Order: sequence, then structure tokens, then C-alpha cells
Amino acid sequence: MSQSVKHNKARQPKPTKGRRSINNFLQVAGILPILVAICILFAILSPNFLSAGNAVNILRQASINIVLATGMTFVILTGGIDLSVGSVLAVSAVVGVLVSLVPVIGWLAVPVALLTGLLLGLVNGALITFLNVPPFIVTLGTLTALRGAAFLVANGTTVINRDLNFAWIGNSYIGPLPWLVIIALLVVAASWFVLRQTVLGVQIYAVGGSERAARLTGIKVNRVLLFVYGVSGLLSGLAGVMSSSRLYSATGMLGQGYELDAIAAVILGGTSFTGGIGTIVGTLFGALIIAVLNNGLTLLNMSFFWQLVVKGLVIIVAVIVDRLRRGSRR
Amino acid sequence: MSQSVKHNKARQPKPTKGRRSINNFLQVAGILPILVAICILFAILSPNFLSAGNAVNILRQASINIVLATGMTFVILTGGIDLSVGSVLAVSAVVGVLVSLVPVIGWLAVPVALLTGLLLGLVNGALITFLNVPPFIVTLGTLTALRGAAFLVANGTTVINRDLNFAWIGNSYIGPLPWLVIIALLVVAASWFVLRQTVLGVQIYAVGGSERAARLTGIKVNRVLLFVYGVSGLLSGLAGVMSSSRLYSATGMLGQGYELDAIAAVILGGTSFTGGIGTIVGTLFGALIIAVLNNGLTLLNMSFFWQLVVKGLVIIVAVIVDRLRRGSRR
Amino acid sequence: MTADIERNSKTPTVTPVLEMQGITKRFHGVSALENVALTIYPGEVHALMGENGAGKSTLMKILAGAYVADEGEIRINGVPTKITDPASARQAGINLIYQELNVAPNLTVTENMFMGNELSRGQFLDRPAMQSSAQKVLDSLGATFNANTIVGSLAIAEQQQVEIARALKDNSRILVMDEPTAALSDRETEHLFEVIRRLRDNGIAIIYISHRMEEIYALADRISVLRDGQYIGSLTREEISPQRLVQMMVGRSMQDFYEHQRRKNPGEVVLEVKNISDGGKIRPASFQLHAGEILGLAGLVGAGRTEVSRLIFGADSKASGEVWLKGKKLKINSPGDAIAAGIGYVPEDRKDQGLFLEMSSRKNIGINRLKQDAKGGFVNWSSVNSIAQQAVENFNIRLANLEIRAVDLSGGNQQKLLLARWLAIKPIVLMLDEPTRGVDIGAKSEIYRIISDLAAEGVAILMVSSELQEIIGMSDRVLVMREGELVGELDDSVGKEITQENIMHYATGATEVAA
Amino acid sequence: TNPSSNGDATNVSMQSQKDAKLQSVGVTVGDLSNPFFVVMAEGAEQEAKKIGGDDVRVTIVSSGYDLNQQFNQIENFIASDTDVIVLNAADSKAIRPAVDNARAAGSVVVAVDTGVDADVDATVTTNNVQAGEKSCQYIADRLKGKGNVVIINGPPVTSVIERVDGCLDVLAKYPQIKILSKNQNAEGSRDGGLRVMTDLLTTFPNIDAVFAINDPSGVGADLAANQAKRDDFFIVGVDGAPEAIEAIASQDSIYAATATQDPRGMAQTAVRVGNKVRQGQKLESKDILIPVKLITEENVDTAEGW
Ligand SMILES: Nc1ncnc2c1ncn2[C@@H]1O[C@H](COP(=O)(O)OP(=O)(O)OP(=O)(O)O)[C@@H](O)[C@H]1O
Ligand SMILES: Nc1ncnc2c1ncn2[C@@H]1O[C@H](COP(=O)(O)OP(=O)(O)OP(=O)(O)O)[C@@H](O)[C@H]1O
Ligand SMILES: [Mg+2]
Ligand SMILES: [Mg+2]
Repeated sequence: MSQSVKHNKARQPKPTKGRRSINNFLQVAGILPILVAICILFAILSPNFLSAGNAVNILRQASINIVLATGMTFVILTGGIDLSVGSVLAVSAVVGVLVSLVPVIGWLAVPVALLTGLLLGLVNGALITFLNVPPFIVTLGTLTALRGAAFLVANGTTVINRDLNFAWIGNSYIGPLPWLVIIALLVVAASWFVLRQTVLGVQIYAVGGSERAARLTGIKVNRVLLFVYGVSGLLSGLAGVMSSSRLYSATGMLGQGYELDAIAAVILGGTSFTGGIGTIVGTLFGALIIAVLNNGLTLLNMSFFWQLVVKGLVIIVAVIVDRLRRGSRR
Repeated sequence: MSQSVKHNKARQPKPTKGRRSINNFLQVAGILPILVAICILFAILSPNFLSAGNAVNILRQASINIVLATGMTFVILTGGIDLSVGSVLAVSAVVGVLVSLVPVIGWLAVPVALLTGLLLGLVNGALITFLNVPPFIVTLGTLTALRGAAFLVANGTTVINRDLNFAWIGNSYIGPLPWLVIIALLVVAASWFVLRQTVLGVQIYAVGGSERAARLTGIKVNRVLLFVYGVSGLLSGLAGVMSSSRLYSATGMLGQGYELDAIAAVILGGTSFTGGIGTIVGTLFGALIIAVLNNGLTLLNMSFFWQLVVKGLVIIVAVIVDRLRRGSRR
Repeated sequence: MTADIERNSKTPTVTPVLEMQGITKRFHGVSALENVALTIYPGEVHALMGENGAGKSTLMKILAGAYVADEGEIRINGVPTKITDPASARQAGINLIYQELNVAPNLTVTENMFMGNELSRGQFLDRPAMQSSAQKVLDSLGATFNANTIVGSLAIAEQQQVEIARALKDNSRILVMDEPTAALSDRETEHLFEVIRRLRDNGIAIIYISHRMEEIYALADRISVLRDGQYIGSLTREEISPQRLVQMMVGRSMQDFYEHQRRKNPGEVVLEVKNISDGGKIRPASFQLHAGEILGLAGLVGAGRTEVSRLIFGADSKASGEVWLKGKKLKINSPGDAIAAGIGYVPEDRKDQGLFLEMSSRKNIGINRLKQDAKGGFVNWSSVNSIAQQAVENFNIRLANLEIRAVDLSGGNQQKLLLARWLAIKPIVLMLDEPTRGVDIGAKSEIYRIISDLAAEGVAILMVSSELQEIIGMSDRVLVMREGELVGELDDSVGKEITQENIMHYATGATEVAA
Repeated sequence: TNPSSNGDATNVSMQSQKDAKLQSVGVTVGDLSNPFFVVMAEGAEQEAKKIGGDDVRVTIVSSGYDLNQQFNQIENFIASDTDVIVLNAADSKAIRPAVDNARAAGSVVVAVDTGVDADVDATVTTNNVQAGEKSCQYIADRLKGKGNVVIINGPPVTSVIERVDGCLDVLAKYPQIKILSKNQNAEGSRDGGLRVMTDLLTTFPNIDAVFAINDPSGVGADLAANQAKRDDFFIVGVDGAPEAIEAIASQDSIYAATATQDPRGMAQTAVRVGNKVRQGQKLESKDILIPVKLITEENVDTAEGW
């Protein structure tokens, strides 16, 4: 009898450990194989796809969505959602360009834009935590209201600054990499670090896992929620800065519909809507898939209508393949 | 001892029952007081608001959103979401008008359009249930893919039929009420009946309340999910018919962004995103609030940008007031 | 092994209502069940025994169609039957009361009870019929709530009763109860036993899982034992003896179970609760808790014990009252404040309020220590690791590794995980709400030892429990609640003695009736 | 209200009041988030105030190119007895039933910018087909009938489709002009133009000219070329937006030309004409075409933006 117990004990850990590292890898790698597969396909179909120049292109085009999706990951990890990122981006961008046009304080443009984003994010967070309104409704409301606000601040036109003092963000390089890409990767790295290595990070997962249990372990749930919506707002503000620095301008219509791409990246990356499960690296891959699709389909010179069809299908198929590979569990 | 038990029994049911019936009333009445308040405000501010003609106008303008939001209620009650309603609407409308143009089978237009909607809804449902892909991703994918499909089916232009055989739907009246309104109200009534009075109805609530419990008690969860996405698709198809009958035409652009209005109506109406809580009547009121806002703000001659701001804020405030009134519980 | 199925009380010619043979189930390659057999006769109460994680629940979930076995055969009344999902199990007359609550909190009791089995005329619901038959079943269980109540507003024990009622309302051939009394107090348990005996006399086979030995002795006609996923053997009622049972379950004879020594002279007052109330059900309650003391809080289900603990802990907002710790008045507005002051609280519902089910066991254990051990906001993973490792050893938690998610552990091991989390922060006052719910005898003994050791170190402990044996065995002093009010205090050295009769007197209000 | 009567002696005071005073104007445009339409709306409002005084009610709404929405808006205009409806149709053909309803209810309907396939009281347009033709004629001329052209397309709405059609018609006459791409949707916005052009630059190493369906997407394409350090081609847009004119004027930009429209002038004309119809005056022509002018590097100094 005691033999069988020993046998059991000796037997158990091994396959588990093997599985564990595979599991772990899959959780981190997640959608990566699918990203690779899509890239290979495009490389075969389009000669121009596989060039250093185009790779940089894709990264640059992905950069804004990466930043938004990173903020969104924080929010979705707590089981929430932030639909207002596109509108916050627009308000911040308009405010940033407007400030850059003011003679003396022009250099404050970037900080003011970031602050705008942060504040708007905190407003979302405050409504959600203190007034107990569901995140979807709050951010649907601010999606609409801030879109209007962005137009109003821009006075309905395009605010242009040809000598934008922060234009370097959108147009300069470090070595072969555009600043936009560097910034996006720094955001990813910092967020990874916060989620993996800080107490706050673990608390974010805890709140998403079970809000009631989190409260009972003494986690200040309200603060955590304020934090994540603040981060999402701040990063939307950053995305606004990035966007306007590329365009030398801003309008109230900037960022319309960006929330869907950001959410798609997060979910593609394996983060669960119910909260508590997900990784930043997954989000990065998710955002890259979307960017590669946009880029590759355009390179193939596929018509806009077909692009929509293919993009929609690939998103679904990617998740299906991912599920099948991991063994399905919702 | 038996005495104390009796005592307990006598005591408990009463407050519980009282609490429940109040609760019930609030759940059904829900957002109604807020709708009334908004109407009163507009009636004071704008002389044109309170006329029979305008009331019919509002109802007619709400009708399509009511139909979409009703389907959405089914889906959200199970804890899911259907982002593709606008695209399904477009595909069905285009298909409907195209069929109506074919000489002999023209009379099949409406059934074919409805069937198209139903089929597309079932495709959503099948992907969600059998391949275990989260509803958000599936319907985000079909939102995109079907939008492309609608353009492709319409060949990128507007499909017009000046002698549309089902134009009566969008343009005739029964007494003072347009058919569009009648149809919307019939859809609401039928859905109310299904949800309240049929086995399937309770099972929908059960699946939303706890999918695990539903599964373990032997409910065919897959069938229930297929059903709700099928209903959402069918009603989107109906909305497509309503839309094209009004317009005598259809394009691939029809219905863009309608999903947000439909979801807003459902959530305003008190249905919970987590599933299992909500009523159709609430959704009706939610849709009316949105329609009244759109109509009233335009009558007040408020600028488009300010309309966005006010609309966004009212959505948030309505839910806040509703929560405070009911005593907050998320 | 002593496994001969020799039925002395009933005719041996009776065909078994259920035979499970060669059942094997692996989770991700790790086997939870290995070639298990089980034979059940109609009209018997068959206890399924084993330590936490032995595979009892898994075996029963296979029977109920929640899992599908990798290998093995199920025969019902001698007929091989494929059970592929819960619906087909139901078809075969099998009903399972799950160990974990499976209720939809937004729905009413009736709706929950008839879930998946709604009564209808044609396609249309027959609400009145469901309502009345639900109420009937609830009454037979002695439930004090109405069939119209929203389940989410019920106490855990009451939700458990809903779960039981759900299974009872069907006419099952085989009824499985996986630790149905874990959340119940004695009175509800007694009601349940009456029902079980009645069902048994009607020829229904009942498979009963529990870690409470006295229940086994009171109910079981036969017993089967699992250990480490393997079938060990069966005993008839006559063959059951504590030593033998433990020997079979643990694989060795256990030394005497741990017994708490009541403390004669309590230390200084550590916690003082003054007139605490929630403005509603809980009438102002005051009591003191001494260093090194284990204070039992007894009462019937729904008496308000959980509420009082939650009020102290700041989990619910107080309408009145003060909490003093070591002579200082505390300002507690949230659990965070209570924890900062040195008060810990192990909630009764580990699944909903305790564990982070999707998180690794490691993080689940370490989460309360994160802040304390952090260096400038950064998690000190090595300290988390060592705490978790330590806890696994101290509590003998069975898990393949620390990375395994809490949701994948057996119920008892989940409970230990939760206790370990709270003991990791070394509180001054520790409130335990049903600390040994679903824990096997070995582990229970272990937990008692840990609680006693804590008390010996000077930690003041408030223990809510519905298990009278536990209250009586562990408490230095006992407070009894009834209908939201503190109605009595029992203390061996002063006043009334801690006995079952005295506790029940206060708990049921019999004193008042007498007076 | 009875808008068609000219008034007679008996009710002259009342009627003349109505004739003298324009009371309400409703404007529904495609997309108020595009500055082009914002200017158009401003123009309509200015003119209405000029005609009817400060208390004239001007309602400006945006259809977002959603036909249902535009039908709703016109219904609302009807419900509030709007005198003149200035209509920028979301869909030139499909809008017809709404126009019919509005006129039947007594409103005057004037189509602006996009001609409609319905019996409106008047149409004020810059010819979108012509805009496409002029722009691409410029391209063909400057390329001397030979080279690679990229068309940056936009949302599939009538005005955009017409511009592209006009352009394609012209280019079709030049067999040696190759169209590399014509169906990438840049959403008519700066960032859309930037995104699409960046990809197109990767795909096509040899581009000689770019036609953008409007100026924002053209400016976006300009930015993309800038960032890719490509200046081997030139860009032609449509609108005459200030930013485009500025770009054309500047030395280091490859923005070469834009076919102007005059959104303000169009809207002003529309209101003026609408009021005339309301008063029963006869129009010389129901179709008022505001000619398209091509602004190029040569005449940019004298060009005025809107
Ligand atoms: N879904 C699952 N995934 C992985 N492992 C599982 C899963 N369910 C159960 N296990 C493992 O199978 C073993 C048996 O678990 P089971 O729940 O059957 O134990 P039990 O005998 O019911 O224990 P307890 O008395 O604590 O309830 C445990 O080691 C558990 O960790
Ligand atoms: N959120 C709630 N809303 C309404 N009533 C509630 C709520 N939570 C609990 N109750 C009621 O309060 C009563 C007491 O619950 P509580 O959990 O305090 O009991 P308890 O004495 O701790 O019993 P046990 O620990 O055995 O569950 C129950 O009758 C329950 O119906
Ligand atoms: Mg178990
Ligand atoms: Mg309790």
C-alpha cells in the first residue's frame, strides 16, 4: 500500500512539470505561432512584405494600437472595459496641439496632453468605482461625450502646427527604429513589469479574479480600479501625442473606432473578458496580428471590401486555432 | 422549539415578499421615471416636442433600434454580446432589396432577408458554442467580415427598388401608428412572452445566471445559446427589412455603429452584462430614452458637438440616478 | 482487503442499482482515479470515504455526467449505460448534490430548483405548480426561507439547502450527496437525515460523502474507501470501526487525534466589541476576546454569526458600534483597515469570497503577505515562494506543484490554502468562519492543532462554526446567537458549562419558550 | 403652412410677414467631423441669419453617411415645420423618398454638394465628377500621358465615388498611364491617408503621381512620403482645404494641386435659392453648378481658402 502511494507521488510531479512549462509557454507565447503563420503566408504572397523597411512600417503602424491595447489590458484584467480610449486620444491630441501653438508654454504640450488623458481616465474610474456604474455604460457615455468635447475644443476643424515641437516623436528614429516603436515597446515593458513584479500587479489580477475575495483580503479595490482606468487614460493620452506628432495636427475625429482594434488585440492576446487572466505580451502579439493584417492585405492590393471580409475571418480563425491548440476551455 | 420555528416562518416570508415585489416593480419600471423626466424637460424647453406628430416620429425613429435591442437583450441575458447586428442588418437589407428586384421571386424578398439574418445569427451562435470562441471576438469578426460582405453583395453601390413590394412596412400606417412602430411593439411583446412564459425563457436566464449550474442541471446550454444568437440575427434581419422598406433601397453602409445604440438601450434598461438579470420592457424604455434624446436635442437646435456631449452625459447620469434610486448593487 | 460484498441485512440476490468498474480519469496526464470500482444497492446509504483529494468528487462527477471517464464502465440495474452529460445522468435517475454550490444567484429559489427541469404545460411555464412543489420540498428540509427568494440573498447554508432541495424534488434512483452538511448546522442536518432515511426506506440508493465521522456512524449502511485515486475496499455497517476506517483512508493507523486543552485563565482583553450592529437584522452586540483564547460563536444557520464577523472586519458597514483593539479604538471602514490593525478573517465561502480560483496556489497563499514583504512596491517572489512552500508542508496540502490553479484543487485542499493564507500574516486577532468545512479528519486534526498552537502563542481567536463537536471541542468560551442577537455565553469555569444541550437551548430559544 | 401661395390682398399682412421672414432652416450634412462640412454649415447659418435676422432657427445635423439617420433628420425637420431644408445627401439615389416626403409636407429642399436623383427644388453642387476630371487631367498633363498613378480612395459614398469615376474616365484616355491602386480606403482622413500611403509606398517603388479623393487624405499621403523620404512623385487632391493650399504654396512639399470646392459659397447659395423658392420666385435654373477651380503651384498665390 505505502508502495502505491510512493509510486503515485513519484509519478505525479513529472508529467505535470513538463506540462507546466509547456502550459506556461503557451500562455506567454499564446497567439505567437498564429502571428508567425500569417507572416509566412504574406511573405509568400507578397514580395515586398518581407523587408526591413516594411517590418519597421508595420511596427510603426501598430505602435498606437499597442499603446492603447496595453492600457486596455489593465482594464480588462480587472474585468472592466474602456470604450472611451479613442475619444480620450482625440481630446488629448487636440489639447496637445493647441498648447503647442501657444507661444510661451508650447513646450508644455506633451505633459498637458498626457495629463488630460490621465484625468479623463480617472474620471472614468471615479464614476465606475464611486458611483457603481458598469464600466461599459460609463465609457460608452464618455466615448460619446468626449468625442463631442474633442470637436468643441478643436472648434470643429483641424488644428495644425507645422512646427510641432514634439514632432520628433512621430518622425525621428533611434538607429533603425522609429521613436513611435520605441515608445510602444517601452510601454509594453513597463506594463509587463508592473503586472509581473509589483504588488499592485498581483492585486489587479486579484480584483479581476474575484472582486469580493479581493476586498476581503484587504485590497483597496477602488484604488486598483482607479489605477487601471487612470493608466488606460494616460496611455490614450500618450497615443494622442503619438498620433498628432505624426500628423502635425489633430482633429476631433481622431481615433474613431480605435477601441475595437484595441479590444480585439487584447482578446486575441488571450486575455479573458471575465478578468484575472491574461498577459501583456499576448496583447503585443494581438496588436501585431492586426497590424500585419492591415499592412499585408494592403500590400496584396486587395480591395477594401475584401479586406474587411478577410480581416474579420482571420480574427475569428486565429482565436479558434488558439483554443484548439490549448485544448478548449472558455 | 417547534414554536420558534413557526415564529421564524411567520416572520421571514413577509419582508422578503415585500422586498421582492418592490424590487420587481423597480426592475420593470426601472428607467421609466428617467424617461418621463427627460420628456418633461424637453416639453418645457421645446414647444414642438409635445405633439402627436412628434411622438409618432420618435417612436418610428426608435423602432429599428428597439428591434435590434430586443435581440440584443436575449444575447446579453445569457452573458454574451452581439456586435454584428449592424452588419447583419446591412447584409439582410441588401439581399432583401436584390431579391425584390428579381421578377418572379420578388415576393420572397422579406422571407429571404429574414432567413439571411437568422442564418448569420446561427453562424455566430455556432462559432460561440461549438468552437468555444468568446462572443465578443466572434461578433467582432463578423461585424467586420459581414460589413465587407454587404458591400460586396451590393457591388459597392446603392441597390434601389422604387417599386419595393414591401415598402408598406416602412411607409404605411394602421390608424395613427406606422407599421414600423407596430412591428417593433409586436417584437417586444413576443419577446416578453418568450422570456416570461416559456421554458426556454427561464433557461435563458439560467444560462446567464450561472452557465455551470445550467450545464450541470442538464440544460442544453448550446441550444439555448444558438437560440439567442439566432434570435438576434433574425431580428437584425427584420431591422434590415424595416430599414430598406423605409429607404426603398439598401447599401453596404447601412447600420454602421448601430450595435452601440442597441447595447446602450439594453444596459440603460437595466439588463446586466454578467447575464441573468434584465427585462425586455426595460430595453424598450432604454431605446426610447435614446430616441427621445436624439429627437429632443435636435429640436432644441443644439449643435452636433454639444449633442454628443449631452447624449453621453445623459446616458451616464440616467444609470447613476437609476442605481441611486434602487440602492446600489453592481 | 476487507472488501467482500457480503450483505447481511438485505437479500444478497438483489441486483446492484449501480456498478462502476475500472473507472480511470486523468487531468492533463495526472491521474485522479485509477481503476476504481464501486457497487451500490438500492435502499442503502452508502458512504464514500477518503482524504481530501482522494477522488471522491471526481468519481461522483463522472457518475453525474459532469466529467466523462477516460476508461471504465457504468452499469445501472445491470445494464451498461453511457453517461455523457448531466442530462443523460438525470435520464438514468441519477442526481448529484455537488460539493461546490451550483446556483444562479440572480434567480429565485424556485427557478434554481427547477433549472433544466422546468414544469410546463406545453411550452409554457407552469409557475404556480413549480412554486408549490418547491415550497413543499423546502418545508420537508425545514428551510425557513420562501421559494420566491432570490438565491443570492440567502446565506451559504440556505443556498446549500436549495441545492439539496433541487436534487430531492426529482424522483431519483440514485442520489449522491457530496458533503451536503458541510455548511449546515445540526438542526438542518437532522432534517436532512430524516429525509435521507425516508428516501432509503423507499428503496432509493444514496451515496453519501462526508468528513464528519459521527454522520457516517449515524447513517451509513455500507462504506467504500478511496485513497489517492484508488479503490481500497468496502465495509458493512457492522465492520465499521474508527480505527479500521482511518487505517483504510490514510494508509496507516493514525495516532490519537488532536485534543484542545481548555485554558483555565484567559489573558488580557485584546479585542473589545461594543454595541456593534448593522442597523437591521443584527441587534447591537458586545463582547470581549482575550489573548490566547478561542471564543466559539455558535448558533443556527442564519443566526447572524457571519454578519457579526463581517461587521467587525469592516466587510460590511456598521450602523453603530465600536471595535477596540488592545485598548485603542479602531477606525475600520474596510477589510484593509482591519488587516492593518492585525485582524484576520477566513470567510465561510471559500469559492466566492476567499480564493482566487484562476490564480496559482502560490499566489493564493502569499497574497496577504505581498505588501508586508514587498521591497518598494515590488513583489518579493522568493519570500512568497518560501511562505507557500512552508504552508504546503505545514498543512499537508496535496498539490502537484505550487503553480496549479486553486480551482483545480480538491475542496479540502482549497480550505487549507485559505487558512494558510491568513496564518501567513500572523494576526493578533483571527476570526475563522467555518474553518474546517469540507476538511478530512486527518487535516481537521491538523487544523485544530494549528489553531490551538496559535492560541498558545497568544493570538485571540473567534471561531464561527456550525459543527457543535468543533465548538465544544475547541472553544474556551462560547457565545450563542439567535436571530441576530447575542443571547448567551457559556464558560466552563464561570457560569454555564459548554455542552450541546446548553448551546442548543440558547440557539433555538427554548429557554424563552420555557420561561 | 402653405408655402406655395404667393399671397393675396386679403392676407397680405400675414403672408408678407412669412415672406419677409425666413423662420427656419434645416441643414443635414454628411459628416460634421469633417471641417469641409463644418464650413458648409457655417455658410448656411450665416446666410440664413442674413436673410431672416438673428432669430431665424437654423438646425444643423450630421448624418454620418447613415441613410436611416438622414431619413430621421428630415422627418424631424418636417415635424418642426422647417421652411428650407439644405440637404447634403448621404446617398444621392436612395435619398429620394425622404425628399418627396419633405416637399409634400411643404418644405423647400435644396441639395448641396451632392446632386440627388430626386425632384428637389434646386441643386447647388460643385461637380464632383468634374473635380475628379480636373485633378486627373492635371496629372495626365504633367506626366505627359505616361506614368504610374495611385488613387487613394475613401469611404464608398456618392461624392467620393463620383470623384474617382471622373478621374478614371480621364486617365482611361491615356493607355500609358498605369493605375497601380485604386481601391484602398483611407477614410478621407489624415491618419487614414498616412496609413494607406505608407503601405502603398512599400508596395510600389515607382510612383509618379497620386490622386487623393480629398485634401485630408492627400495631406496624410504627403506626410507618409515625407517620412519615407520619397519625393519622386506629386500629389493632387480635391477640396481646396487651407492645409492643402498651404502645402501647395510651400517649397518643400510634393503637394501639387487641389480641385477647389467652395463649401461656404455653396451653402450660402443653397439657402438663398431656397428662400427664393419659398417666396415663390422663379429660378433661372434649378441646377446651380459652382465650377471647380484647380489650384496649382502657379495660381496658389491668388487662391483663397475657405
Ligand atoms: N478539473 C481538474 N483539473 C485538474 N485536477 C483536478 C480537477 N478536478 C480534480 N482534480 C484533482 O483530482 C484529485 C481528486 O479530486 P477530488 O475533488 O475528486 O477529491 P475529493 O476526494 O473530492 O476531495 P475533498 O474531500 O477535498 O473534496 C485532486 O488531486 C484534484 O486536485
Ligand atoms: N445580502 C443579503 N441580503 C438579504 N439577506 C441576507 C443577505 N445575506 C444574508 N442574508 C440573510 O441573513 C441571514 C443570516 O445569514 P448569515 O450568513 O449571517 O448566517 P450565519 O449565522 O452566519 O449562518 P451560517 O454561517 O451557518 O451561514 C440569512 O437568513 C440570510 O437570508
Ligand atoms: Mg470533494
Ligand atoms: Mg455564516
